[in-house]
Amino acid sequence: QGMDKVKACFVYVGPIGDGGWTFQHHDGAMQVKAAYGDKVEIQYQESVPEGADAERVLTQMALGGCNIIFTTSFGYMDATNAVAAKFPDVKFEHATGFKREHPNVSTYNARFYEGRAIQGHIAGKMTKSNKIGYIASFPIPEVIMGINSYYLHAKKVNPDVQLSVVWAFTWFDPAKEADSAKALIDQGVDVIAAHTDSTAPLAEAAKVEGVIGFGQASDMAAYKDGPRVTSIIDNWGPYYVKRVGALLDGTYEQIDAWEGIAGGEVLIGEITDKVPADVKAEAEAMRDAIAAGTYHPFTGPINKQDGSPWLAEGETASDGDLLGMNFYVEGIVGDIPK
Amino acid sequence: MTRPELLRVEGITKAYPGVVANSDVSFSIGEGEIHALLGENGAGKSTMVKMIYGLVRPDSGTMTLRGAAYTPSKPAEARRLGVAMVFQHFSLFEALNVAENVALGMENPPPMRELAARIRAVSEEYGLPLDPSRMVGDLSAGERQRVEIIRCLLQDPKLLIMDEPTSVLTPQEVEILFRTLRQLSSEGTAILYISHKLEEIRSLCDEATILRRGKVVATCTPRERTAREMAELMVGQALKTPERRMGAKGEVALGVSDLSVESPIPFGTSLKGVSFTVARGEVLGIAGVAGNGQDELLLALSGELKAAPDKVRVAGQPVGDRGPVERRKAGLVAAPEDRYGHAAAPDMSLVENAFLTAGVRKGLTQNGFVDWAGTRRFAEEIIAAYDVRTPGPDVAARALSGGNLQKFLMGRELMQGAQVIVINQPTWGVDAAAAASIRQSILDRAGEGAAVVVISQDLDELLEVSDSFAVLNEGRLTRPRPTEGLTMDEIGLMMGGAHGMEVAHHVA
Amino acid sequence: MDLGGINPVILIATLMASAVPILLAALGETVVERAGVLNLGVEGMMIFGALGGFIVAVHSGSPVLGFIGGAVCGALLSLIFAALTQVFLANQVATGLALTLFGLGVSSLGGQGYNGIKPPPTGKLFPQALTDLPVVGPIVFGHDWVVYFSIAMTAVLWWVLKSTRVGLIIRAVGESHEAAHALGYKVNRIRLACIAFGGAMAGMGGAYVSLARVPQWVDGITAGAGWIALAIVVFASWKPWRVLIGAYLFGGITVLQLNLQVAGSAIPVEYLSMAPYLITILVLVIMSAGRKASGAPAALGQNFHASR
Amino acid sequence: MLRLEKRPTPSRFWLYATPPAAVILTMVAGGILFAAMGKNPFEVIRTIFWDPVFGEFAFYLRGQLLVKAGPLILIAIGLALGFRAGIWNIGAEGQYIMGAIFGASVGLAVFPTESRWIFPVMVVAGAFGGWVWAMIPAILKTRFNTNEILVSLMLVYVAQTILAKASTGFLKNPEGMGFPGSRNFSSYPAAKNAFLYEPLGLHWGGVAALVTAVLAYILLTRHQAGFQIRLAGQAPRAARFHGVNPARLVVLCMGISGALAGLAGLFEVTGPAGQISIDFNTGYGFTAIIVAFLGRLNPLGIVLAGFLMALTYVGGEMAATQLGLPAAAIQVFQGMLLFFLLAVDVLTNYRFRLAVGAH
Ligand SMILES: Nc1ncnc2c1ncn2[C@@H]1O[C@H](COP(=O)(O)OP(=O)(O)OP(=O)(O)O)[C@@H](O)[C@H]1O
Ligand SMILES: Nc1ncnc2c1ncn2[C@@H]1O[C@H](COP(=O)(O)OP(=O)(O)OP(=O)(O)O)[C@@H](O)[C@H]1O
Ligand SMILES: [Mg+2]
Ligand SMILES: [Mg+2]
Repeated sequence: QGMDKVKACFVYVGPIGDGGWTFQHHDGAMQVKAAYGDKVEIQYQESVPEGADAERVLTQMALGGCNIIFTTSFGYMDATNAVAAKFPDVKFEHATGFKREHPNVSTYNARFYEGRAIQGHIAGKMTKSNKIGYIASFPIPEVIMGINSYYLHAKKVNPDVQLSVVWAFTWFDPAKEADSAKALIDQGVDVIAAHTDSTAPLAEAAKVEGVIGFGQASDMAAYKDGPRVTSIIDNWGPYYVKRVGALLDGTYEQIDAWEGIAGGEVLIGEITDKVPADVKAEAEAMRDAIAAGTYHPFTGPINKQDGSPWLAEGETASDGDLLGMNFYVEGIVGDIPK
Repeated sequence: MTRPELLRVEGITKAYPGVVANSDVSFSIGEGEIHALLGENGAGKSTMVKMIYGLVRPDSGTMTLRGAAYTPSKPAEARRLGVAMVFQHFSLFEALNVAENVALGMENPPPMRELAARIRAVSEEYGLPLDPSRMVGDLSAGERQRVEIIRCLLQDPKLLIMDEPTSVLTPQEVEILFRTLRQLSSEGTAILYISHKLEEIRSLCDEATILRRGKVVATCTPRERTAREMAELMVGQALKTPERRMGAKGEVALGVSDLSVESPIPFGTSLKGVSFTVARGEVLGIAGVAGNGQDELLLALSGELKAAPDKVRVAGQPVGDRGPVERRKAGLVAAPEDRYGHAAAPDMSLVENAFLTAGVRKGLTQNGFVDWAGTRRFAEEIIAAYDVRTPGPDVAARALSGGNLQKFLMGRELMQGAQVIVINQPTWGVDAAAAASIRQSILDRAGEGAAVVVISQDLDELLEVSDSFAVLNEGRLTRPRPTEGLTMDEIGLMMGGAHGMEVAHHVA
Repeated sequence: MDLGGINPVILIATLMASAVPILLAALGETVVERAGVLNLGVEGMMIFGALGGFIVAVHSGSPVLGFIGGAVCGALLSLIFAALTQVFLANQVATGLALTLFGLGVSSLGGQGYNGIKPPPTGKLFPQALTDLPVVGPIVFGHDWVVYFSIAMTAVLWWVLKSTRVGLIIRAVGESHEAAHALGYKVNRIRLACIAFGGAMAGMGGAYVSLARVPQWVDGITAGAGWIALAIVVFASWKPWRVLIGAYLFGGITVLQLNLQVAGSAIPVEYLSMAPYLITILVLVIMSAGRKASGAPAALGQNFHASR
Repeated sequence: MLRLEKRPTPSRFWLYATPPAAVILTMVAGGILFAAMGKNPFEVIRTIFWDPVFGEFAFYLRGQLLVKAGPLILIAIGLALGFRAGIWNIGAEGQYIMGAIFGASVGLAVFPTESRWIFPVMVVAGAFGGWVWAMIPAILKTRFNTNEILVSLMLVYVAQTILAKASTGFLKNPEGMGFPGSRNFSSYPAAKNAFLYEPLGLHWGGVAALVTAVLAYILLTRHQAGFQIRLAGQAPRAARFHGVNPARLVVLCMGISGALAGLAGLFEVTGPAGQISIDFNTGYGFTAIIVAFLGRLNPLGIVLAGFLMALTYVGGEMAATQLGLPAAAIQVFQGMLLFFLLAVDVLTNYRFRLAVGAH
């Protein structure tokens, strides 16, 4: 049965002020508040380190009467499951993980690679030097998926395109991200995508005429009149509203959610006028096709980097393959750090 | 001869927590007068002159300079009014060069190049040769003092304060210094002179004010008194001269042969082929100007510096490659010159400082655990036997006056029953009474059959205690000679003249 | 000229800019340490300056005012350190670490509401025509004024420390506070001034991160640059020109490793990203091997209390 | 005017009175800060200092204090030994990481073997990992006279890169669907650092911390090696005169602090943290430096300081979740606590005097 009032709690891995990942989760929490008003109470904690501290914070929250707890970083996976075992009446929602060891644990993620496909398309069309870049954080499936999707779609519209990947080994280090962007630009790259959280790469791109980039995690609208031509926005609000709502009306069930553009979890930020109208139209068409479910960014034929076949003609990648992705597709140079 | 009065000090009192350093002190100095300030350790001499120099403020009392009220609130003010000071512990910066050191002591120094020229000029005028571009850390003690003096002279002082300037100088250097001071005096500069060396006072000073426990107990004209009389005025009781119990010389206890070691001290002097032997019952005195390898010799003997095994032998046993602990085990104890930080840890208690060297020979450890109760008993024994004035064995070493700490440290080494004892500067900065008692205990230990090496810059002291005598010069040791019959001139020759005389020739 | 796909001219031009925050902070700390004070709070002062500079620049619209604001903020924060160590004689290592903790916290608190704002741009000093010249263009003319300022500061501090009375007094105080005191110098006041100067330089270095380098405000924006600055001071044996060399070396390797990645170097990425630290250690080992003294000011880290 | 005057001997009274005085001052200053942020200062202070120990959830949080304090104490004691000897190991964070990696590698290499020897061997490997990492600055210092502060600090960054490599590469959980991070030790009994007594939060790491504190105290006060450590820090030349070999002391102190930091890392990764992941290290190695000084470099003081620090963390988290206090406010609060402690500490060795003088 439903509940009269829900206490929804959020655990953040960074400060709300990071302007990226945590900022967007907090934005989602605020959407819940806006949707249900007095029927929800929101509690959150910033900058919770993964590991032992997370377990304590989760326990404190559960003890403190939270009905549903969203743990918003991959590293909270084991802590979430461990605490969930002790509090069967509390619902746990773990972002980007795959472990649901108890009936009260659900997982959710977003198909960011769908957004990367659109970015790749724009990149392939817009690059003049035929050199595009990608600032990567850590070599994990999530990131590799994004790189592959970006490259495939750039390559599709521009067979000469070359991709340079810089591994920054950080999620968030503005100075290093800026340096990485600078290194890419210095080597002639004129389209930069980033899978790190700050706006530093865009700010760096803004310094050089003719270089474009994308907003990551949040819209980064401040750079709209500069290098930012579109963005991938993590929009957790709809999911959070849905889940808390399910708890309120009694329809809550354990799920493994992996929504993308279709579910509104991945938003494509406004494509600016820097992008020629035809390219913009193509990009928007691709976005709509993905939303409608008529196009999957990983549709064969696709070979792995070593030339071995991965997806046959017309075949689409399974979620399992994607979630464990640890290889580059054919055409990308360089190795994934092992 | 009456001189116009330069400085008058009246009823000055200064208290530190727990001690009254100066109590109602009055005296006056005339222009061109060389005035001695005498007293035991801790009598308040340095405190008095620091007040004149504006470094310390008196609690009460007045000073007048040339008839005008004189209340310097900082040294710069004192310097502006013509008061300059050479400190007991040099106020020099080792990593800076001579010119920079001089500049730091001046109000408005000229540009470096000009200053260097003036330093050269003044140093030649007063016969104190000095190269302005040399690093002070590389200078000998005597040269360092010249830096201090020249720093003062460049400001044409009316009153020059010198706090124990000669404790680090050779006789020849002392002579040069005195010539300079007399020249200054004749030019009308007054000098306030502090020293424990009473013979020097007699030859140099016109008047003396004697302090005891912060109070003026007497004034006198040094030339008209014997050193002994003045010492007794300082101490307030009769003095004993050390007596020597002649024991027969025994077999060789310490043998050093062709010992050469690199100095580990920045700006230090390396030892070059040092050889000597000391027999049981013998005291070997090693003279030399500070900075000629004394510290290195002590380090090489104590085991802090290592060499080939047979370079150092204790009772025939080669220990050259052994550290301090093994050398103590073998029967050699050593007492370095620097009390604060080398011979003792200033912030540790006397008990802990007793353990510092006595742990081995006194058996104060068991399986590596320290027998603190036993150590405390030993510390108490030292305190009793050496008349160390301290509230108890638990006070920090730095809380003791220099003389008292020195007595404690001498006691610590001498009471370990070692057969070889090496001491650097046994009575440095220690007053006459305490110095006499320390020398006495050194002689007593020799009388009991220990071989003793005393390194000192105080020739009178060496002549008093040693049986044989050698000189360290630039890291080389002369062949030891029997002390008896040595004259001051011979010693001077052994010391190779005043340090820097050659330099003087080059410059001139 | 191309070396394995990397253009050395651009590399040099880039490292000159990327080294500015460490360079400024390390120059400031050099003066502080020359005066005998070890302030480990550089990171805290940098980030506080980054925030302060950002806020001032955003509200005033002037990046120059921003840099001044950053310097003032860094200096203000350093006064806490100065008060604790010079008045209350607190342990310098512990106080410096506490200052970093405090600075990170305060700027995170104070920076709420400044995320996502773009500061006014700090433009290049010279006209495009000069910047476009081959080789010298990017290296000599291609920077904003702070880059030139940081080099000028290196020269000024070198000159001040080596040839002026102020520098002489600072060195004297760091060499032996006892002797300096005996000569009548106010040791603690001189140190206080040096600490404030160091704070101002660190604050300015921080402001460069938030105003020019990144440029935006985000929590934790300095990301450890203060620690590197501290390391560079030791690396440079407390000499300004070597600080510049050290900062450029570190910045250069950091930039180079990213460029090597972009150029598709065969060296595994992990080794590249360790390289700046490992090479710094290596150079330090080569430099310090066989030297007796490290060149550290003799009184470094010791507090002074004039007993009167 | 007030003037500072050195006490002849340190004041016993203030030695014990400064920490409470500092805590009270911090509460006042922190209270003002919290009030300025629109929070009820009394509620915040109560939540931080009282609730974790006596509040509603104290039954759980009390145990968490030791969980949090344990690694801090363990690392801080090792650091304190070095600091006392004048050896500045600032890189405990790196040694902590390497200890965890070494220990975990041993455990994961034999997965899923069950034997009661596995955990002890992992403990040894953890200590060894930290030790090895600390030996680098130690040997560079004794051999090449390289500054250990700089080297140990730089090695933290290197260790972090190795950690990233471990969690995305050689220690990655083969069943982790390609996600970074090793297997979780909570599901590997032989290698797991389980709670020995959960209500107190006692696991082997806590035991090690408390035992180490006692041993270190005995070492420093009763043993010759402790005497030598103190001596070397206070008077290096006197230490050489006593017979201390400085190089050996550097190796000893760096080794001990490295091994203890490695141990802390191992206990943490096999217990509370559960697995090697890209940033499982949470700055214990740096916080421990502060704890060491808070505890006046005295092992027993460090135990108290460790718990005080843990209290501000655990209580601070409570204040954050329940009262919506930003995490940064807690950091500021901790900074203030340190400042006050350091400031008030002056009274142990000095006293304030009204200046009376001729001027
Ligand atoms: N800064 C100080 N603080 C506390 N006590 C002091 C201080 N300076 C000197 N004293 C004490 O004042 C007394 C006089 O010291 P002062 O240095 O003037 O003696 P002195 O006559 O110069 O002795 P010495 O011959 O050993 O140089 C001593 O008891 C000393 O311990
Ligand atoms: N004006 C300058 N321009 C470029 N490089 C310089 C300049 N002055 C010095 N250098 C170089 O920078 C390095 C460090 O010089 P710095 O001035 O810091 O040392 P220094 O104070 O002169 O010390 P030292 O007395 O040991 O030479 C040296 O390699 C020096 O040759
Ligand atoms: Mg004196
Ligand atoms: Mg030079």
